[in-house]
Amino acid sequence: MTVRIQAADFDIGSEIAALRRANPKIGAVASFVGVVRDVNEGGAVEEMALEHYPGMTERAIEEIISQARGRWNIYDALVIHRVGTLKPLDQIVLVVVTSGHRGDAFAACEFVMDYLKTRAPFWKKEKTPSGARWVDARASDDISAERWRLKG
Amino acid sequence: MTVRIQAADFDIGSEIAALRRANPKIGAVASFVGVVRDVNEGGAVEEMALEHYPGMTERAIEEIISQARGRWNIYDALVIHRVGTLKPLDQIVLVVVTSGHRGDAFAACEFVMDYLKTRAPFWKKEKTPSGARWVDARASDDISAERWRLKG
Amino acid sequence: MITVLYFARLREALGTGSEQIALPQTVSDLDGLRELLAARGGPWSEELAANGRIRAAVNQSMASGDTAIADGDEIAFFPPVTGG
Amino acid sequence: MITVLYFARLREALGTGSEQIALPQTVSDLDGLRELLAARGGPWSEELAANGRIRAAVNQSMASGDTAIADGDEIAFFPPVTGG
Repeated sequence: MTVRIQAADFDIGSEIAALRRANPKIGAVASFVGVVRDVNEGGAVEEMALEHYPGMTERAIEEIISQARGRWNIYDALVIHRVGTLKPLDQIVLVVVTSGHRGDAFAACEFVMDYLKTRAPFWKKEKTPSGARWVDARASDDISAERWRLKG
Repeated sequence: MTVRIQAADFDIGSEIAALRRANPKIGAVASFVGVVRDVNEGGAVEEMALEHYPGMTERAIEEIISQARGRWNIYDALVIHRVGTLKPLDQIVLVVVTSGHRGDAFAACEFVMDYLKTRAPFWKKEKTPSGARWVDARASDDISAERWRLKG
Repeated sequence: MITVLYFARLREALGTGSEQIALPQTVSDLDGLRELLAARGGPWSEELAANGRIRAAVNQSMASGDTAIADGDEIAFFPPVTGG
Repeated sequence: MITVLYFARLREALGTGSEQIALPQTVSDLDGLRELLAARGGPWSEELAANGRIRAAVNQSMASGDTAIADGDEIAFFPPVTGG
């Protein structure tokens, strides 16, 4: 597995190619990109700053991927999460999962995203026309992560 | 929406960029790539030929995307499916869905793939060491498509 | 005249990918056409048997045995799909 | 000595990102440390109140109030996470 926390942008195509690493057993590649929107909770967003907890953040994501490996048949997984200042349209996060079959790839990819949103130490501060504000955690994200306890 | 049936390969990164088209309302991009494996049902696969029904195939996929639009809040969707001769490691199909939020993007992307596998007229013929064989439809694919009747 | 198309394994088994047929007045739905074709014998009767797994489309929409067909239609017979 | 880290909104409210503290013998778990810090008053008491939403980690693993802490540990306090 690969986990990278970085300020730099990433290229989806080359990241997927690197993760596939010419493994001819892979039949399915599910991926997700999170993007900065120009609105959040009704207000305009000019830019945002992403803070993390160096060391713990990487460990938390590695743990999330390990849990996904235990639940689904996957070959490999990649998470890249950006930190620092980002603007609307910028990519924030990339999750890629490779598997023999699409059901495992989709489930593991969504699981990793849902857990990353609630378990990995990142904090967003948005700059809006009326000043800067720290983004509050969303109850809907807890619900998204929680539902994996019930499913298989 | 965009539906393309083509012999040529595709570049995931540039396809996603084109689909996002600088829309700052998009917060989530879910995508899936299907890849030719070197084994299927226990036998080695040297190459495969993909046949389709020109006209109907495009219409069937457009209909699948329309159904996804009716069920989830998505901005846009792209399906590229290759035809002709493909070898292990070649990309077969790309599905990309953009949305404001990740739950809608993931669900619509998986729905489109599951329905594409059972509703869109494509047929695979595999070349193996013991000769060519048409791939049989899988009961598991019917089950994958069927479960969307119950959810959502 | 109607156009009849055959795809994939079916195309190979029948040895043809398409043909034009003058629709007899007695044939008004897909099942009727299938029986007409199966009556040719050999691979036609084997592949287009009533209990077979062959699927069909009328004018590029998936169809069932009782789907009506008429002059000018494009009919397609094919095995269950296996794309993606 | 233990290292205590503060992140995001909490770091700004407290005006510090990290400090070294000599752990008193009376403090053996996370709740004890939180109460020690809250007793500083002002933003410390507001932000680290027992009924607040502040989360904590001990040696980079999520922890709860009864998680034991000892000399040499790295403790972190932070708001609920909002990444991704």
